[in-house]
Amino acid sequence: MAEEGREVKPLSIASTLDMPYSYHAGFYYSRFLKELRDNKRLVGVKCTQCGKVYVPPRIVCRDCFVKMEEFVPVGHEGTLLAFTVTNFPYIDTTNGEQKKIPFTAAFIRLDGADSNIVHRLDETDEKKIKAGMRLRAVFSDTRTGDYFHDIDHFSIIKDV
Amino acid sequence: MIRRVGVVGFGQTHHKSRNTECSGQELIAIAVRRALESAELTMADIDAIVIGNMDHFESINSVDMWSVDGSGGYMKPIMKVTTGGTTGSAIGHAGFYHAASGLFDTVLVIGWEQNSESDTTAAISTCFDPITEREFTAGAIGPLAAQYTAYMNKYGATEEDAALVSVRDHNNAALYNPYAHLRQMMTVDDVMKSAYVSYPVKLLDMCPRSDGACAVIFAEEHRARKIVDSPAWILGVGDCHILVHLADGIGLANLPSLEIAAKQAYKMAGITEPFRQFDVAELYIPASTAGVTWMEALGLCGEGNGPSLIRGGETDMEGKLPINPSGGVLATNPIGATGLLRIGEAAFQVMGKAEKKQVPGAKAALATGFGGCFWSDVTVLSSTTHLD
Amino acid sequence: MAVTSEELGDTGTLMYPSRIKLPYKWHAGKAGSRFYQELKDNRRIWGTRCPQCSLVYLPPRETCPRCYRMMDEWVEVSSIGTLMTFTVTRYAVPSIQPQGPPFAMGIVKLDGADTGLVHLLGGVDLGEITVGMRMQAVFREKRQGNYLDIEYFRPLET
Amino acid sequence: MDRVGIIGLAQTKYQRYNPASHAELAYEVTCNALEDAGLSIDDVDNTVTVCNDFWDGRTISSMAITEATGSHRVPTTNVEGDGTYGALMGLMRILSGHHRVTLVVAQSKTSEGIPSVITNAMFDPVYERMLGLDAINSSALQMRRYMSKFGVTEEQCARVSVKNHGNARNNPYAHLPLDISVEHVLRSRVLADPIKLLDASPMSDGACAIVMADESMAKKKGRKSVWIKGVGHCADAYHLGDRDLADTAALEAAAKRAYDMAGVNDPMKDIDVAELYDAFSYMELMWMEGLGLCRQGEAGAMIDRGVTEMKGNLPVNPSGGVLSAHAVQVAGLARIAEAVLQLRGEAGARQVDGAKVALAHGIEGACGQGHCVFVLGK
Repeated sequence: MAEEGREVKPLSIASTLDMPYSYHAGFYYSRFLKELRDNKRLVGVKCTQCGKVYVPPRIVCRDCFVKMEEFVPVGHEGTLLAFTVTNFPYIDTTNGEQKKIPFTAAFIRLDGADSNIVHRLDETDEKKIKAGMRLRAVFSDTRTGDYFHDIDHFSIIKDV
Repeated sequence: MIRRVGVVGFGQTHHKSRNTECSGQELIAIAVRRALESAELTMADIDAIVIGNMDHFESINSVDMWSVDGSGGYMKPIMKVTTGGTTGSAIGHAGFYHAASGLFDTVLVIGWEQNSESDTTAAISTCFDPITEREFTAGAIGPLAAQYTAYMNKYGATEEDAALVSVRDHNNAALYNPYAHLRQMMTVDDVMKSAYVSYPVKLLDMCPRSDGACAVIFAEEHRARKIVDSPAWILGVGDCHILVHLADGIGLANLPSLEIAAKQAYKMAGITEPFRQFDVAELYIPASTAGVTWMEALGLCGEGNGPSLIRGGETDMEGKLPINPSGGVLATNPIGATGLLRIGEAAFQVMGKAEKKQVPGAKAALATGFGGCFWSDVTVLSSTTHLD
Repeated sequence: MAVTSEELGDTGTLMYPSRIKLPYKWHAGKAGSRFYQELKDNRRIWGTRCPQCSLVYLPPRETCPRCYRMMDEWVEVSSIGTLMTFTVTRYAVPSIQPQGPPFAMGIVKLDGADTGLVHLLGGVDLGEITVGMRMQAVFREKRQGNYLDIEYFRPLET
Repeated sequence: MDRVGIIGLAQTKYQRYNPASHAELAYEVTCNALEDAGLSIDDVDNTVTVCNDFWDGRTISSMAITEATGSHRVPTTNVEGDGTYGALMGLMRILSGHHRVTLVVAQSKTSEGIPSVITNAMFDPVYERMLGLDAINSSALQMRRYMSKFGVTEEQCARVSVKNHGNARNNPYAHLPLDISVEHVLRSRVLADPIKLLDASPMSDGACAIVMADESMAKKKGRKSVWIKGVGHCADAYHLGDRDLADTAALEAAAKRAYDMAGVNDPMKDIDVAELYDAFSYMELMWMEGLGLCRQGEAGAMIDRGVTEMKGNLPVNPSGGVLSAHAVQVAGLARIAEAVLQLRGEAGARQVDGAKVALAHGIEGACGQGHCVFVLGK
């Protein structure tokens, strides 16, 4: 019987939301992903006005607001700008399960590019990673058109 | 003709890490009632409502519609604005434009978040590009950490400087703000001993995530003067949503969006010497390191002078320009409300209603918002309609 | 986990199948918790009454949307009411639907309440449902403190 | 209200799949709307984007189109809701006197997600969500209530669908131009009765942009300004059971605001053409009643008389309406764009002769809980 002022234990309603999406890569990402998948090549797009090269390629130059159409190859190597060793648990929203940790997110400026990319670095010991290090893309043998997978990871180029 | 707009009311919930006793609508209603009470208004006085949050934290689509049981939006004009971390400041600005447009006289603005209803990190990760960034990005800590590393190398700033900011904000919350989420006094030593999240950012340098709501009432000048003796006039607003790829935020020497947004707002408000003209600031600082570096983007100090301002205590409660008397974002972070809290707190400062947080005689206040992809919003408030 | 992109038609573009899948735990709040507690423990349906407009709201909530007044008064309403409208869903979206199609749902205005409750309809041939029917709540045997503690509404047995 | 002009617009063709990305779609309409206005991106001093995180499958989904719309260059706001709300936000920016030229952009790729799953998230997670409600079956509840309250028939609703799909044949942007009969609609597959496949709008990909300017800028730059005469928006109660779903109280209130502002005293006479948010066939009839374009309960008879057809006294949805192209978020902005084309006299084969006052309408939430109404004039 409900009485005035009766203490009620707070309840909650639990449910897992599952929203599938088929994200369209569009014309610019598709070109990028297919070059990666079919030819193991990394391409960017160049602004004819200011000359900047954007990777991943996109339709409009941020600074000039002009449509970019000239696809150009960029290096498979680049410089590490910053990184985060992610070591706290969180849910991978692509499958609803715990994300596999630790992993290192590396922010990289590929040779020949004027914008940055993010990918995984195969080193999770912070002490062994330093901004400014040179990195190289390591491609998957089985490439499917998935940027996260077709570049398997980046590796630190050891000094020779 | 430019219509002047002032803040006349402000209310917030007691923020906490899990507010399990309230549903989202109930949480919203607490903040709304407090805002109405502070202005001695009733819901009947409200002409329009703006609400905002971040969708995937609670997974409610069309929050403007869902919220009406708590927001008071039944049979009223209501719309939703959302821009990520800047949501709170963006809805504040949207409220300002509602009243400034002449279409609505009294406008209720509500920001809220029940972050405990989901995995905040996972939900935030979905803001990154699904095809080229999402897999490896769990937040913006990497870029922020990189920025401070570069700043330390260039200007001789230290991890202790960031710790000082953290101590300032956390202790302000503990001493002065009964609504704050984290209210524990701490020392530089405590911060320095906390674990690294991403070098050089440590656990106690970081903002929490909270359950909470905030409501601010904006009114056009004639109405505002009838509601309160001294409204907090919105003299300037600015916003800059500069980037869209997280990776491109790397290598930002400072926060260009904040500099641009501040320029817009300062120009509108007639601010030429921010450090002298402002009496108090409520800054959206997601990590204490940004509390050292971003002051220069706001023109509060010269290039590389952040550390000396912090070390000299100039931004403490007794300093020349107290920053975050409320404890700021490091103490309280219900994400969709966070930016609006800055505006509300700044408004109450210049209205002389900040109670224990009050900076004596505060006339002009600065409030900022941060979020999205290194985006910034800036608001200038004052008890006077013109600034000296 | 690697997902394969699919070619989208003959445009030469790719599409990338993925998802946003996340667990949530929504706080039922003061009104919702009490509503569900009563359903679960006592198979009783309670609403809240506004002190100003006197409307009895179902599902219950803390604030009257019309008057913006706190509603402290709880009122038990009947488990019997009138069907205002209904539909039979005939397509399948398994991740959101409580059962496979076809299934019926409607809005039932319970005696003693001023608002209708949207709910599933059952215990009736899908072709026999009509607006204005008298309906009664069927409570779930194993109740868990959620909206489906009422399993469905069925036509009132006379 | 100061005069604000709509001086430029652009739409993509609406289609089931558009292979372009969100940014590519947004860039296309941004450039085309500016070209239509005779402006460059540098003339734009603020923008409003319209995005929805659920439909876009991304938190802060406005990020996807920020650069493509030039929103990183100027002050910007992202409205989450129908495009009409975005246009209203843009209007307020100009009316404030702080801005002169607003670009409003909405884009939608409904083909990326699952509409039922996305619209299910509109319902209260604590209460009704677990019933499996979505945009279709909740609207079916409304359609049945509307029919039973006012005696409107399935045939009358079907007639809306026949009319609008037919009109769409005159609209090069429409997704679903169809030459169909009432029989086709009635015999189409039942989704959630009484809603059948041809009572429901398709899901479309597409984008729309408009450029607004203050009076002096519009007169200086705008080759063909159409003026915003009035606007109003309003929300009804949230829980479906709180409302008599056949009532249109919120729409009436929104329309009253817009009409009062515009000096519209008798909408039946004063409005020459209307573009309404007919996500389902019955909605056009209900919204006509709420907008005062006919008396309550009489919209069914009105469609029977052909009043809302192209040749009738009050053509409704000459574009084919939302039934013929439904890019969510975009659809309300597209109603404004279509209304502007009518007033410019540039609506081509769908032109209503001599249209001087046009109405554009958007909805928000389930079963038209929220409405936004624009009255535009020459």
